[in-house]
Amino acid sequence: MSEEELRIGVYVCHCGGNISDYVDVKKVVEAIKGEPGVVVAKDVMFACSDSSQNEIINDVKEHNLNRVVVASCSPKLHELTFRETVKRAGLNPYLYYHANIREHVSWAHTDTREGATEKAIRHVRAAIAYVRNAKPLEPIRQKTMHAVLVIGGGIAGLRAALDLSRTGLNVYLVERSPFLGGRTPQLYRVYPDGRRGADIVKDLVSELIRRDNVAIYTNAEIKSFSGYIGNFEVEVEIKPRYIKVPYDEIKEKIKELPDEIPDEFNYGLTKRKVIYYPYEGAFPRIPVLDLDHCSDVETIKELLGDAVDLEQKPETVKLKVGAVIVATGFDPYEPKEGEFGYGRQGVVTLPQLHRLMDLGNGELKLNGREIRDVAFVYCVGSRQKKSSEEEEVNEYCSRYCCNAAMYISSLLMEQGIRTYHIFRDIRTYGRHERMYDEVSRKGGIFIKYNEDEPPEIEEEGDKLLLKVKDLLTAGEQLEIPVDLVVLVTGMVPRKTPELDELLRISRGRDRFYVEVHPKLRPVETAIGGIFIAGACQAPRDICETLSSASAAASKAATVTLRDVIELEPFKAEVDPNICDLSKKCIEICPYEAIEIKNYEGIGEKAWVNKAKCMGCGACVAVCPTEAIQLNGLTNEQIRAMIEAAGKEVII
Amino acid sequence: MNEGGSEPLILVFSTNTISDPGIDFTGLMHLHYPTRTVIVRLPCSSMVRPQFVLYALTHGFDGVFIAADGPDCPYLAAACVDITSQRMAEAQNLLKENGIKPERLAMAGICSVCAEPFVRSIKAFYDRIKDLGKVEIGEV
Amino acid sequence: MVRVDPSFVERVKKLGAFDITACYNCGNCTAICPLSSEGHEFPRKLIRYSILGMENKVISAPELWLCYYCGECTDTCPRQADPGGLMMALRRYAISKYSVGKIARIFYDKVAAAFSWTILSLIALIGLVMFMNPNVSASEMEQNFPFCFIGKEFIHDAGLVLGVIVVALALVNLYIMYRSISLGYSRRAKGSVGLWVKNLVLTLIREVAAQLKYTKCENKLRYIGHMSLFWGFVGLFIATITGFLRDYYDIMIPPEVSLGLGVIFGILLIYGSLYYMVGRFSKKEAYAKYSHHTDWVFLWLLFLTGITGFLITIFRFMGYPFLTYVLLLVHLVVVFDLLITAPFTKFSHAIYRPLAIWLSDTMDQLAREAPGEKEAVAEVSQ
Amino acid sequence: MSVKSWYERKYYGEIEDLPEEEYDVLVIGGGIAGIQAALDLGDMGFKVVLVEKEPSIGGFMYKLSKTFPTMDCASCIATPRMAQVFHHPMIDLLIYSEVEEIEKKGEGDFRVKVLEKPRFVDSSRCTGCGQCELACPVIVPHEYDWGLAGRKAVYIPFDTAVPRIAVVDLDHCIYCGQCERACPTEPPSIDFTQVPKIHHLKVGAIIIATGFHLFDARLKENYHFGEYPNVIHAMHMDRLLAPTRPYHAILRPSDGKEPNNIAYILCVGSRDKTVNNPNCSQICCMYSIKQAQLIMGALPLADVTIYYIDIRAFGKAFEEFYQQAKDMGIMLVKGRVAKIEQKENGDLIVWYEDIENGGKLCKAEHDLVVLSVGLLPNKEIANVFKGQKLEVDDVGWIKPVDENANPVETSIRGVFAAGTALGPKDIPDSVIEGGAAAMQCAAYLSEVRGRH
Repeated sequence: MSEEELRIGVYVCHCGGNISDYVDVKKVVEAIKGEPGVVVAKDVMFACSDSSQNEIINDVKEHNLNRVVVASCSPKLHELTFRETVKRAGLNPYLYYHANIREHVSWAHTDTREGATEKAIRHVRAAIAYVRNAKPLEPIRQKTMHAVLVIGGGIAGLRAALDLSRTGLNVYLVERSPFLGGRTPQLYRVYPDGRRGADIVKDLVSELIRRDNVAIYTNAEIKSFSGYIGNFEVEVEIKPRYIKVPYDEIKEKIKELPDEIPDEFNYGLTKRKVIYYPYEGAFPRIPVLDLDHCSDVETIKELLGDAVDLEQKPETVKLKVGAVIVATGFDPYEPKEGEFGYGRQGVVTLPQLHRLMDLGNGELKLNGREIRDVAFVYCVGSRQKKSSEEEEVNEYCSRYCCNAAMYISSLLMEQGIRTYHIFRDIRTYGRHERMYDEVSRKGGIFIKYNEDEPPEIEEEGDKLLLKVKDLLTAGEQLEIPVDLVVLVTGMVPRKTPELDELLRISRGRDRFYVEVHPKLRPVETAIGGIFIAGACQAPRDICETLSSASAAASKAATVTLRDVIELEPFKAEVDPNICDLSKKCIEICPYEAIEIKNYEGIGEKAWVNKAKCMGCGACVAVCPTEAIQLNGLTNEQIRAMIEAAGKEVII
Repeated sequence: MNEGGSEPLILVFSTNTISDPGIDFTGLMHLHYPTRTVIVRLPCSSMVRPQFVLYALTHGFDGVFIAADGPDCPYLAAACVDITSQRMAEAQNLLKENGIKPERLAMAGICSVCAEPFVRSIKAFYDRIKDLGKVEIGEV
Repeated sequence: MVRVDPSFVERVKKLGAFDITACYNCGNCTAICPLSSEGHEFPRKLIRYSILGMENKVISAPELWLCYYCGECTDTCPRQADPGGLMMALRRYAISKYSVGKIARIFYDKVAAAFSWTILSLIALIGLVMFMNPNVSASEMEQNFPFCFIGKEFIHDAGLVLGVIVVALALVNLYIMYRSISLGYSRRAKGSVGLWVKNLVLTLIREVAAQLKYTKCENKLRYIGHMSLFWGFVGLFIATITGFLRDYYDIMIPPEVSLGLGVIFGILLIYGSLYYMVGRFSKKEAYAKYSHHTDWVFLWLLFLTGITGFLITIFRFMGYPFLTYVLLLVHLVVVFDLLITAPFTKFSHAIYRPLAIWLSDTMDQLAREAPGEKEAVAEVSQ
Repeated sequence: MSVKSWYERKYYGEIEDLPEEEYDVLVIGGGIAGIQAALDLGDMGFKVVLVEKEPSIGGFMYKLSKTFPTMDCASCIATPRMAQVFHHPMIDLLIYSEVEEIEKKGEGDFRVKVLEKPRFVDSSRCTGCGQCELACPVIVPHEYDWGLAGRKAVYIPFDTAVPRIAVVDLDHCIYCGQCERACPTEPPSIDFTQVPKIHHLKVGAIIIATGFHLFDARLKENYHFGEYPNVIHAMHMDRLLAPTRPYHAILRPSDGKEPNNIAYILCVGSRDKTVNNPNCSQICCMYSIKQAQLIMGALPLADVTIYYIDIRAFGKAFEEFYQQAKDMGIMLVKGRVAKIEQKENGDLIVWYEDIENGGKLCKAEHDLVVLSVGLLPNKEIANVFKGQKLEVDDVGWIKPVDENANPVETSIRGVFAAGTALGPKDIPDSVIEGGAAAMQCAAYLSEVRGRH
């Protein structure tokens, strides 16, 4: 290109007076006519009109132009228009520059024609300087895999996997635990329709397993991860279950085993066997042998015979995917011993209440005793006050808890159980306000406590006595005898340090995954092609989780449904011959786009992964040797523009 | 207007998605500011190489104004402010080393509809540069 | 420490406060209320007392009687929890609480009330029949029209006895109420007799005779209706007394005076009771949306008192002795029912309300003079 | 506006019937949710048509000052998105157009009639220079500023409008022709011969993102909105705080004084059965707290008091934002204001019960009262479906057919909803639902077309 003679066409637009009323367009044209390389310099009434565009195309052909500048309105409006025009004329569209002489010049300086004209000349000169140094660029075309990896088999992961597979994409669903469903199957019934959590999961799973383009890996974890948007390479390790047959075949035999381990599915309310299948309908239907807790392998071998295979080894699967959805979910907040009376007999958390109700088939009993009065204490593990810097507290509101507690208390009240609600603010937002209305209308008693004076829970006979100061009744000290205290616990993000490290996605101050931008890109992470869904991003209820899962699936589909993704060519590029490997660019890059690469004959130097580079240019500013530059806006171009614009203007 | 360059000349670095539209908006509102301001747009204010500032101040410009995105930056979000400020500090040191007053460089966050704030800051900066006079190497 | 008692609100709900637990504590009712004032905030405070089962706080609250059920709280309640309905229900509850031996409870229970009213009416009827003059001749009838049929003396004596009983019961009830309400205040604030008397007179003039608080309600027609009812009743009472005075003590009051008073106040009473009956029937205003049977009984008794009295006069002048006698019988039974139960039914608000206002005004004044004392709310033991 | 009412107004003799066009997806509503849905579908390779009834896309968001809880500027987020959708090769826009009728012929086959209202400006020629606006002698209140400022009868909808071209408001036009003479294009872009056009669309799936409207605060009579000049609603305040604000200052309407004691009344038209809206509007607490923080920045000496029932700071980083507001000195009073009285100088007295401080009956004076009005559904869309019923709830929000399985799917298969058409929600949730609806559309289309 550098050998070629520069032949530049410059078009200065009147914009029907919008520019020419305040800028002497003729003078601008005169002033730049003599600039080196300028072959055509014209003023046009409306550059964006069809006739003017055709005029540009004709000039390119007639005068053999190889660079074009249009000086008119803001590039936001017509830069793309003229790039298209130039392309139609047979030129590379990036050999074009758009000078803004309307919004930046004529309209801003309606008070001084002379000054505006001078400024317009500077802007056009800078544009000419830019194109003089411009090189043809091609958009980066990246082949993408038509496959998506979904990490997490809760409802978010299931929903996302189902949505993607329906469009024909291949989906790999990886779940760390041995069974799909996440936290949802532990829920007794969920608002607003009162469906059982397990049924919601069952519906999604049964649809999903029908599909032949979905692979589900349970008891599996991500072991390695590399690549970039469109092309990720992932290794998944599937841990052995040690059991080979479906649950139904060995159901009776499992029953003979002793209860040994607190059942995490029931939050420790019950015990489970070393071979377990958490709940009816769990997928897959094959139980798991919990070898870590198994003290007597021989008995099991004897009892189950061929159904058990202790020789099973972890398997590793290699996947190639175009996008990744992370949906690792949450854990319920576990109150500290003594926090709101936790640890006392009769004090349970909301998730435990769900399990109690489910185990009792809807009837609420604790240790065989009938429950008449239940107190819900809200904001346990949420909206906590920070007392010192080191302390890890949950300052956030967990969003779903008021609604959830309200719904389950309406179920309790249907059974004639009295409910008390010890709250800080009732946040039944949106239509959930109806549940609050219903519960209070039916006789639920609401008492507001001050965060500094939390309720105290004492024992009184075989009942519990809850003592609280009620802000709604002029600070009256109240005593409430109840059978059960339910701590309405919030959500904390599921801890997955290894995964975070592998994927290099970051967490916010609240320890949930952080999106790039809560409004513009609410399901995207800073790493292109990795998306987040559900409660790993923020506390959410089922409905909102499903929405965010579909939204993340949508983003993953925009990447993977196409054969190639076209990325703007404005990416950083390293000249390995100059690079002194200061690594400053690597440190500053927010997208992890710069790596060290061994160049043949040169050795280890920095290298930009263009699929990851977003083109911000932060690396350009820190490079000590100017080895790294931005395509489409090189340092040379910037200097040329500065020089051209800084030259004195003589009108 | 232009009498042998007694008036200062300012280079404004704007950013494609936020502050350049903000300066567009200033025009849309027909708000006036000094004409001796040339606007060069970049993707992000963090791209301003300290050497560019020095280059501008030795090639006809008397001041450099960075219209940054602030925390609205689509690339770096809140980190943009910190990163750009670091570059600013480096640039100011570089200016000092080269005998140029570091006050000739300024930055402000300009949102995409921040017409008034832009006019306010660019006018203030212009006046400041005017008081400093034309660039002279060795002025510090 | 107060032990929460959710059964209390269940009991109150039965008296008409059906939706009150829907309250979400926005405070709109207290702030919109034209009668709520600093130091006497209601109805939200009473909503809380009711929901938490703080019965002692409820019956010691003079605010119950400072409420005239304008209905603005109910009309603007965002949860449609009907705070005005609660205040009314609490008054019903309080009436049964304040009464001697809690007799009034009988009248607030539908079955017991129906039974009691029937018994009372029968007692009255039997009493009247027993004292009926059996061998009265036609000429006597004409001559001593209408009192030859039932002895004047009997009615007079019975009336006096009735009056003494009713007043005595009322005084006892008022004392119970005084005890209840004063529990909400510091007992040390005794004040001078002069202040108490002055405030009593002021209360009687302002809140009994003129019912100034009622004028703060937006609906002025209801104020007129209430005044008609009140003054109609009082006027008829006076008219009756003038008759007695003339007939028994020969005080020379021209019969035209009694007659004139009777007609004027009779019309007022009938208008007033009809106004409320139509209101309660059409259920347009907040206060009328729900009517407890005691509301209806009270209105019917008032209405019947007025209308029968009126018709007696008409028939008497038109010369229909038989109809007159029958109506007289009815009239006397109704008046008996109305008066004998007055301290236990809705009627009793006529005495409780002034007492509450008098007490609270005076005690507030004393509390203001001795600051900090009102805060020292005495513990209530039941 | 229906075709019939265009006829009735007798401005035009005819309606132009256009030939049928085919698209994969129709998105109704060009707000942030609709834009997000269209962009995602376009990026997936579907051909999308986006219908917007106003003369510019953007919906509600572009009117806002900043957005909670990150305090980023609303325009900075909305305008690039608007430009992106406008330039997207797979997305066509029908602006200033309304859906008249939708008929489902079968799965993946909807026939839609869209009325394109005449702009009386040739959009291919108009450059948005605004000369006509300067020339027009008619001034009417500007909807963009909620009537706080004026516009002309021919006007560019707002400064960052997309497309940034003029539109003639015939209701107020006096046919003086000044705009036509002022127009610099040749021939002038102003074109009074335009007629309404009916677009016949054949689409595979539909996304409804028709948004909400604000509760009419006049219905809460005790607040005297529309009667007392200094009782404004929160969207007025948002305009007064925006960088594009009308007066370049926060002034109260009665006398143009800078307010120094501002009250916010929450739950106006929400959580209120007396106005038939038992729902919570979900965003009012937060936008009020946001505005209060912005006021503290703009008027450092001003006092701001928020009267609330419950503060619903439930979303990501909302609680922290709320605590920050408290630390800034914004007063938060639990107690709903029951009534407002006006003093002679225009100041206002609010009556409330200070519930958390002993339940005292209080009166407070403020020089400006802001009503945080709730959100209500735009109900018209439910009426355009022929032969099938779009389920809505008792307030009028579109009802998902199964919230716990697929929250954006409506009662008509192939019709999805997103954003505030489904109920009140904030911007992040609307954007997420836009994406979710796009995904459901894509999956539905793939299925009915047998691709998978």
